[in-house]
Amino acid sequence: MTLVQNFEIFAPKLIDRKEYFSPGHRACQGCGEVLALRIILKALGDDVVISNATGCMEIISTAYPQTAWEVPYIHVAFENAAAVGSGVEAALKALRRKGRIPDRYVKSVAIAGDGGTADIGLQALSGAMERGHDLMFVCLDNEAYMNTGIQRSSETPFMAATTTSPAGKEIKGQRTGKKNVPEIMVAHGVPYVATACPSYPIDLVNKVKKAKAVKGPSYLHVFSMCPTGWRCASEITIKLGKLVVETGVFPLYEVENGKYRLTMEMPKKLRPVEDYLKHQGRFRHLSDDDIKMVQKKVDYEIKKLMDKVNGLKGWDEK
Amino acid sequence: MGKRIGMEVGIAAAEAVALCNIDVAAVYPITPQSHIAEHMADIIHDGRIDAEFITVESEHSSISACAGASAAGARVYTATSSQGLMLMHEILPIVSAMRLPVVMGNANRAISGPLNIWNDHTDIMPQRDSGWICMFAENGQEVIDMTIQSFKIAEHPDVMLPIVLNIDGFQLTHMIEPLEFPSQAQVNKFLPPRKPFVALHPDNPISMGCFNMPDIFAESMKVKETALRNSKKTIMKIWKEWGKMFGRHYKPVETYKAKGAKTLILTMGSMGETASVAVDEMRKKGASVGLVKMRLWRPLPIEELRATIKGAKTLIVMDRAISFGGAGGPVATDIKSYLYQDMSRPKVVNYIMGLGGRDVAVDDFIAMTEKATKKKEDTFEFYGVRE
Amino acid sequence: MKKKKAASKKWPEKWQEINPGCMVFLPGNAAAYKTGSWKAQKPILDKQKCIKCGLCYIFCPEGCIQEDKEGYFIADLDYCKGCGICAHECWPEAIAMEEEVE
Amino acid sequence: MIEIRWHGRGGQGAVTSVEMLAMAAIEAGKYAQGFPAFGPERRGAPVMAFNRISEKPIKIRSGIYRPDVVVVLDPSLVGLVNVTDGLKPDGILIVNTTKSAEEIRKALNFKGNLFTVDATHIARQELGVPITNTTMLGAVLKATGVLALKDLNAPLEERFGRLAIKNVKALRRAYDGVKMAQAA
Repeated sequence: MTLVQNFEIFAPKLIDRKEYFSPGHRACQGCGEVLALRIILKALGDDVVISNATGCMEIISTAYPQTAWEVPYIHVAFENAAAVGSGVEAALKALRRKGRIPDRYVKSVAIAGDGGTADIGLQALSGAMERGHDLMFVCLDNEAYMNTGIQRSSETPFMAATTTSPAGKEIKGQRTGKKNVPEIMVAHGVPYVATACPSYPIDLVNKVKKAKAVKGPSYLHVFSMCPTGWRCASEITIKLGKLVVETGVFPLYEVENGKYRLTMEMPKKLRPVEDYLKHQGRFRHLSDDDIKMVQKKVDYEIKKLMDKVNGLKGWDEK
Repeated sequence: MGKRIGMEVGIAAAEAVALCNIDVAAVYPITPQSHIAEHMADIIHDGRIDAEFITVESEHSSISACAGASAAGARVYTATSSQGLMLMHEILPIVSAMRLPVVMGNANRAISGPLNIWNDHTDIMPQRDSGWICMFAENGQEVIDMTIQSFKIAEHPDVMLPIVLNIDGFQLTHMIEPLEFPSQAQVNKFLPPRKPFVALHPDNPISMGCFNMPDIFAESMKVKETALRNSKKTIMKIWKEWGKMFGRHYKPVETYKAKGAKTLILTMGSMGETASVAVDEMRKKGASVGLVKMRLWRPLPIEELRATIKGAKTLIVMDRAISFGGAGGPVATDIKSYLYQDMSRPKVVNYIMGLGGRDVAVDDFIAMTEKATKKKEDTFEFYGVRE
Repeated sequence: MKKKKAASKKWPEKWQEINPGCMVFLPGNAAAYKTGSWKAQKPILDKQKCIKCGLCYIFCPEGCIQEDKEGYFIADLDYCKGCGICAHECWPEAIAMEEEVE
Repeated sequence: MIEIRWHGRGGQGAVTSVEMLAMAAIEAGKYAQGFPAFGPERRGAPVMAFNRISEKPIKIRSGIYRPDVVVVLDPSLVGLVNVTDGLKPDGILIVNTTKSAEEIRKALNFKGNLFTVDATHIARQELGVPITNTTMLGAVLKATGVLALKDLNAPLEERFGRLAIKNVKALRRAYDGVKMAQAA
């Protein structure tokens, strides 16, 4: 066993042991979203204020008079996490300048699900990013409206069955692919945009730290496995998160000042999508031909991404 | 006291906010509020006050940003009108339930459809049940005074509620008139920097906006209702303090020649002044007419109203809004339900008038009053609609 | 039933006892709610096989696996919901899931 | 109380006129209102704006229907807009025009007090642009006597800064040059 391998094996021990999200929360067994949240909060540390959108993470953590949050937290509504986070950021900035709060840097972080980010929350997100707030926005993407009973969102993948995109006789699940919010964020000129997955905790921690360090807007799109909504066993959560990356269905990359870069966990040779799809009830209705269509779509998206990785220069590069 | 100067009331509203040394303003422009938004930007961009100006992408985000900023301990201001207020609607009851002090100027304007940018009260009435303290200004001076008072009321530890100050669109916002400003030193004395009860900060990691299960929601609503109802005491205390300092006295219900009058006209907002001219004219001809002007709409100052209208034969309620398919105008409906049990209650004649910028002149008040005194029973009807 | 009773004891009894704005002043007080009763199976650690890598600690959605004095990572069964992630991810196969019995 | 109605075109500064006049009146210790006709009119469209000036506090907040004074900023509005609508019989009409009083009377079928001045010419010479709003203020002061010339200095300076001097000069020329034609 080499030293490097050793480091990788014991790396989890190096992640901050302090918990910022208490047990006793009411997430489903094997919830990948709350796992992502737990790791993100560890990477963020103490000096943050969280603005959370309505959704699973809010509902499972804040049944009055109890809270699972050990960092300052505010929830207002579904579609406005970015706007609330903007207000928090502006207030912290003004009050610090005026000497009314302690003179130290506190990061405003907004967290929303895929609905609160890509659908109903997109306008507020766009506004906050365009205005250049010192705001880190995290999308915890579990690919449907899980909180209300697994209805499709614009982040639901191609052909996946949800309660509003059912696997019918005529229409087999979701008819479109995922809305590319990271690319939308890059188009806003956001200096740090990244995708991540809690199955790769070290990578996730590093990306959170990078996003937090930006003195301006930053955006993290975090794949959040949902055994309940995807109809699969709770113990395979982490495995699914690895398979989604290894098949290229959800590639991990970051975009720094316009420069796309695949992150190290992205394998050179991708596994077939079937390896990922076959574990999930939401794809159970897919025929071999359907799987081929999904594979084609994934290949197409990967090509688009690779063109950007290989062809695009950073905004500040000559 | 300061010198009288000529200034547009919308600009004066922004100047009053500046005197309050706010920390954050989040404003989205809309006619006829836009002069407030523009002048707010001028003040902050010129560095006249040390504040953050958030040029939000919608009113939904302006009120959301205000909620976040207020939760973080800032003194916050926003202003809107009509469709903007309607877009905020979803967030308004959350802000009051979370007990976040926010001061909002609302340049009253009709709500669509059809689209109409002119003055009436149809925008604020759908927000009636949102748990905000809701006041009406009658003239430019009151806009200045009540804006400053609002911060003190909203942030008071016994209140901790958002306030919407209604400023009739165009009729007030675009009017140049004589105004007096208190000095910065006077405002500083009246309104020290905000000391929040708690604020979002890592030094005290609280959670705000927690949800309620069915076994606790009703209790939460009782808390909110009680807070709003009890706010009247603090409001009146702060108005008293203002009166002592500045010599201009404010009451939840203002009256003009109302004592002993057989017929009373009830108004809210800027039309009160025009109505008072009508009262003078009718008095000259010997009519027993007086005027009741409601400054506080929520919490409804029912005790004061009862005391004021006691003994009157006819109460004419001027509603610049309508509850479609309901019991009439929102103001009349509320008042009637309170008077229902009173043995000697006046006959209530409710006019729906002044909608969508339709001018209400002195002659109109006289015509309505003459018509109303002849009525035998409670009625509700449109006034001035062509037939 | 047991779970519900334990939780309901914490509710404010009267409306006057509710904090303004339903704010919660005690960070992480959700820990008073023991989710251990949700599980149908529980993780059993074989210390012989455990290499103390901490993988189970980082992948636990509950955050209920913490290092003990000897360096082993132990699940707090008061909170463990029995999802089985730790057992599934433990590549030295030191964790096994065992049915809960009354 | 004196009520004034201004007629102009969008972009010609009728609103600025009422603003200057109201501010000057208030500065001089009087009570005053200045407000636009609240419309969506864009640049070029005929617009109106209003003033009330009084020795006592003004309570009335409705529109002005029976003005004491009507001011026409743009010559082309004569005959196009019913500028004398509601003007009191003893009221004053002040028109920016190159035409004679007789021609205006005929065009408007107007028999009351009429004042004319070629404000466009003055504005072109003094300000370099045919914007007559401040220039016409001079004619209004002369025709109505509602304020003294010097009362306008402060608000003009506040509004126009360095350019105030030019505006004051234009205003003074209109004050001196406005011609009165007694009621027929």
